[in-house]
Amino acid sequence: MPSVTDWLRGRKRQLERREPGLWVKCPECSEMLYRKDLELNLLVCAHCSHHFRMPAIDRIASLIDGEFHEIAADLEPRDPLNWTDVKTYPQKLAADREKSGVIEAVVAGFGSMGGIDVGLAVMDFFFRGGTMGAVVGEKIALLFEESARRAVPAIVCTASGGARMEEGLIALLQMAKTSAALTRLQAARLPYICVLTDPTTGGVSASFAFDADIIIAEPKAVVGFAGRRVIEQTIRQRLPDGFQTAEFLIEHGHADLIVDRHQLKAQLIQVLEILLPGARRREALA
Amino acid sequence: MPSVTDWLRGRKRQLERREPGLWVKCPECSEMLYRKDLELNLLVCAHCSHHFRMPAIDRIASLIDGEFHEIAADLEPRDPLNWTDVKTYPQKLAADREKSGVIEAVVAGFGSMGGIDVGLAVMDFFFRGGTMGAVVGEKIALLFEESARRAVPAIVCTASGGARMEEGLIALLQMAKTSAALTRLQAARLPYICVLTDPTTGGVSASFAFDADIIIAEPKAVVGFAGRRVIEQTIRQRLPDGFQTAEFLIEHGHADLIVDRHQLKAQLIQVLEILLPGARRREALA
Amino acid sequence: MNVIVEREKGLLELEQRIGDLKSLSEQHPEASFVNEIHALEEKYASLQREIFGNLTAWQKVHMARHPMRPRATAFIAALDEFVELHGDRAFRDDAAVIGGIGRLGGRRVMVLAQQKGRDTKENVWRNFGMVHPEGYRKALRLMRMAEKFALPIVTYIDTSGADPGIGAEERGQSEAIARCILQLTNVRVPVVASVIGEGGSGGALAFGVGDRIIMLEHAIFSIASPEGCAAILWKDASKAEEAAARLKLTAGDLKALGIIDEIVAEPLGGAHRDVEYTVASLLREQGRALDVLSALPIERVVEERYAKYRHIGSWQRENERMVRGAT
Amino acid sequence: MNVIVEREKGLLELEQRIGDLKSLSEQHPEASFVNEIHALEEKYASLQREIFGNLTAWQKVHMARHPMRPRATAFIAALDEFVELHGDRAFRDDAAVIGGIGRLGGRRVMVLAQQKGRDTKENVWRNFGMVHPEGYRKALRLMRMAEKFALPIVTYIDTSGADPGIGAEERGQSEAIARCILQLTNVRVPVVASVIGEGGSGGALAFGVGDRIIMLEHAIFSIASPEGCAAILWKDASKAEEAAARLKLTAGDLKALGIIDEIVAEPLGGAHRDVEYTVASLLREQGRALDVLSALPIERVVEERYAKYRHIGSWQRENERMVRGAT
Ligand SMILES: [Zn+2]
Ligand SMILES: [Zn+2]
Repeated sequence: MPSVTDWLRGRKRQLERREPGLWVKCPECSEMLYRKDLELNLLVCAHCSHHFRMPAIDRIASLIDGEFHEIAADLEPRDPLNWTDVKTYPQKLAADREKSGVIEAVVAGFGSMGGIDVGLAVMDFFFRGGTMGAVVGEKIALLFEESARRAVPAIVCTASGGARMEEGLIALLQMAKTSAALTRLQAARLPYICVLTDPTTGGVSASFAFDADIIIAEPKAVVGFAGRRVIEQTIRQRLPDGFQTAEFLIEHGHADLIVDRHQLKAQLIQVLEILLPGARRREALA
Repeated sequence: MPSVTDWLRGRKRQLERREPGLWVKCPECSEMLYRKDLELNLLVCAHCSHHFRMPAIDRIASLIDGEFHEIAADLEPRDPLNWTDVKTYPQKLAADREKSGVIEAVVAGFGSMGGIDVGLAVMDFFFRGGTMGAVVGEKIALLFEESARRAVPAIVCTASGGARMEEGLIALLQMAKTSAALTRLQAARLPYICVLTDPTTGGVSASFAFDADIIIAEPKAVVGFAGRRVIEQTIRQRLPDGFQTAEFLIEHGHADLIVDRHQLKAQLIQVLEILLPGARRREALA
Repeated sequence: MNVIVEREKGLLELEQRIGDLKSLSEQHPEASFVNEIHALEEKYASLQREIFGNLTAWQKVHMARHPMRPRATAFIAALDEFVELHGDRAFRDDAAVIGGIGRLGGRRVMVLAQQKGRDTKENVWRNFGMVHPEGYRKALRLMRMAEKFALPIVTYIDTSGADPGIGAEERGQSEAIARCILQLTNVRVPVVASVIGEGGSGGALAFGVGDRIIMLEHAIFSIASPEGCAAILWKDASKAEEAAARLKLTAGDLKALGIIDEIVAEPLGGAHRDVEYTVASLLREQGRALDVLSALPIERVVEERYAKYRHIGSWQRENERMVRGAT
Repeated sequence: MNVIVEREKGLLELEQRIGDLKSLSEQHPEASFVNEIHALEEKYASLQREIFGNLTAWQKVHMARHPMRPRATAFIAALDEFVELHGDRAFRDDAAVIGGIGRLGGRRVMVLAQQKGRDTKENVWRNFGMVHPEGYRKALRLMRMAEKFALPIVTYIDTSGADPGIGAEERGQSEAIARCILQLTNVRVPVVASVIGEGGSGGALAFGVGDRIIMLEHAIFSIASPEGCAAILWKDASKAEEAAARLKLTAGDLKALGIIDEIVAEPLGGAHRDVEYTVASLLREQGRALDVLSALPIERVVEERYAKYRHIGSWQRENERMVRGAT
């Protein structure tokens, strides 16, 4: 695996506390997997190729050549609605910071990929189910604006349950904020690639995710607007297997290609090299 | 009915020879209609509202306020493939000139409509089934280019069996020629309205007809790419009633609105007045 | 059951009695019912103030969903002119969306509206105002047409949200909504969006991005339905009333949060009690907004729209939290 | 029955006999079959010249439809790089169209190809190369992407025409074809179109508008299938052979008419007799065309494309006909 910055290493150490078990059971094939092996295999089951959900930090490490310069790293949500349900919103945020090792549901920044400078944002489903509030919206918007300013392509790996309930309409409006910022990147004719990972639904899927020039999905990732349970309750019938999976997206024309996690970095580099007239490459560090 | 230019009157006299019968049977309701009444009623059956196919000259008279300045009036096809089937191509053309009173399957020109200057082209199904060869392509292309030059909207009333077989690939390529010319009108942000009349199929439907900003269809007009018989032979079953009609187009999202022939002029004027920021109107003559 | 319809029952009874008494007094001019009528009318007015004077969020949710609430068609019918334009040019004409060109108080406009039905038959046809992908795509086509012909866009929002069905997912409602939002964020004509009933989730936002966001007094605009929100957060849909209060989905709450620009007052008892008044009020407000926006260069309008959306939502720095000791 | 496949039978028999004789002579080096082999080879060569030396239009129609003819995939496989991009983003991914980005001899390109199947199963999947509306819409999406990223467009045409089915009409194939043609007429990147097999009707033209039109020697490009044309004009499909001759659908005819730019020679016997050679020849020609076009400012390329299509088809004035006395 490529080297990561000190910052990432620090975060990674934090993460190592999160699940102490040595063995993990594959939910797809029920094989018992040794955690260290699983992580070395990019969280893909060696037996059945099941793609486990990947923390943002691991994803970044798997894609970026070397250093990753995070932007807006210290942004945290306020509590605009003074939200309480079973817990207060700040309590929930604190718990998720502890659990996930990240301080919000997206990590954004700049680095190089096969020597090509890129902007990269990775959502983290382990923080509030990857939901989008003002901070996620801000970081995604900054990524687009700053990528346009630097004249580099942007890549976003999504994983999200949608807009974050605890921030109400403000969260919903992040769909408009991120879209607005995306128009800056589009005006500069810079590529924007979205990598849909499991799961991507609601307000994230219905905004910047599906506005990408090229849409890549991870195998079997569930992607859609309405959640499976909501649909089943509404239509009062069980949905067919494979509904809203990456393969379903391809069949119905909504994604460009499905890429195995092991090929993802190489595939992104290949696409960028073709799309960028004279790919601004630095000396490859990978 | 509004007055027409001398040119149109002359052509109209020619036309009066074409079907000498005083009475016409409505193909929809079988009512016997007095020809003069039918023509005064814009070739719409007074009993069942069936819209008879309308010669280009009658259509122009029904839409244009007063004078109509025809362009490229004297263009006639050559015979690029030296075509012969049961007759030679020039023989067929001569017969159709005699029968229809027009010298090609489209009449194009400029005039005003409720005081708004417009470019107008009307196809005539009675000339070679409204098929498009080099001359039809040329006139439509000229209409778009000249409308752009004069900064006026363009309206085309289609009626066509498609590209004209006797001119081979040259006829097919008129789809590209007319489309190319249309881009001039689009670049000038001038409205282009297409009125689909019965029947509009093949190369005309698959080029400038469906590229319009606003698509109006006459009631029950048959519009599609493949002909009904061809589809039935291929799929070996009878097509449902109403297939490829104007109402089918609306249901499936392909047309903006269905307008009765009696309302067509008023509807076109209303749409143009809204679309054009300060509709360039002359003193209304209608 | 709609809680507003429930509460209206007493009022409607009183109305009936007043009406009966009035016709009785006309038939029998010798007998005087003036006092009785007056007393009933006072009772009616006070009951009305009691019921509607200070609606809770939950009550407003039900007002927004009231079966008699004016639909988009009521507002469209009040335009000077309107030509409906159909179809997405690809798959189907979605009756949950009404789009077309027209004039609002003389001003050329492109109208995009979400339309619920009035009865079961119309609701089936209109899919209860839940827009299908082809409805968003029709809207997108018309947004582009509006830009081409410099027609300001006026939207009417009234939907419980996107369609939770198989076909809508198969045909990509995520993409369809995303494209509408993207287009509205930088379409080069003024956009005035109005929430007239329910403004639910991404389905509403697809028509709800603009230079001025206007809400009718009892309309709601929400990230999710209170029922859906309660089911997710409390795993208990019966907490919907609490969710409604917490979600800050009323026009007043959203104006206070700086998210919407104007509130148009409804008659006491709700828009359906005086449709003509409500329609005229909203159209007047839309016209005012259009006049202000049309007086500005379009570059400035689009820039200000960018700035507005770019700054929605605030945050703190990690160390601020640390210092304050909040967790 | 394919008339080329029929005529090939004698050749394939001879090939077999030569092969048998050669292996026999390897097994029995003592016996000399040199003369026999030589005679058979001479016979083979002369038969081949006889059969393929001067194909009629009708024979070329069948060559273009030959079941072993290389498909678009054969050419795509010879690119340096290719990343297939799927879907129209609205309804379905159409397997009759293969689109994607890649490199042709080092040059960045957007590839749009019509793909027939090789066997029944693939043909069902590919709909025999008949593109559905969503296939054209996928192509349209990729044309726009090509423009955005300044990728020259390379197309491969191989279709009997648009799909004559219910779904294709329901989903608006007229509109879908029209949009592709419109886009290609003014897309701001070079477009090099190649007819590799059947170029049938509007379905072919949707991929067939460009700065350079190249045809393989035995490909056809026609307003309609000869069978369809005969059915329409003679009311007799058996006149297809005559129609084929009259329609001027061969590469040679179309070059003479000034409608296409280049003809790429096929091996004697047709492209399928030496796929590698055919593929290399076409790719070389495409590369040459791309180099010429890429050296020009794009404004000039688009202007020249406009001028070219604007001037296709000639006419006479009414009085010219009168003077000549033609009727
Ligand atoms: Zn497994
Ligand atoms: Zn009748």
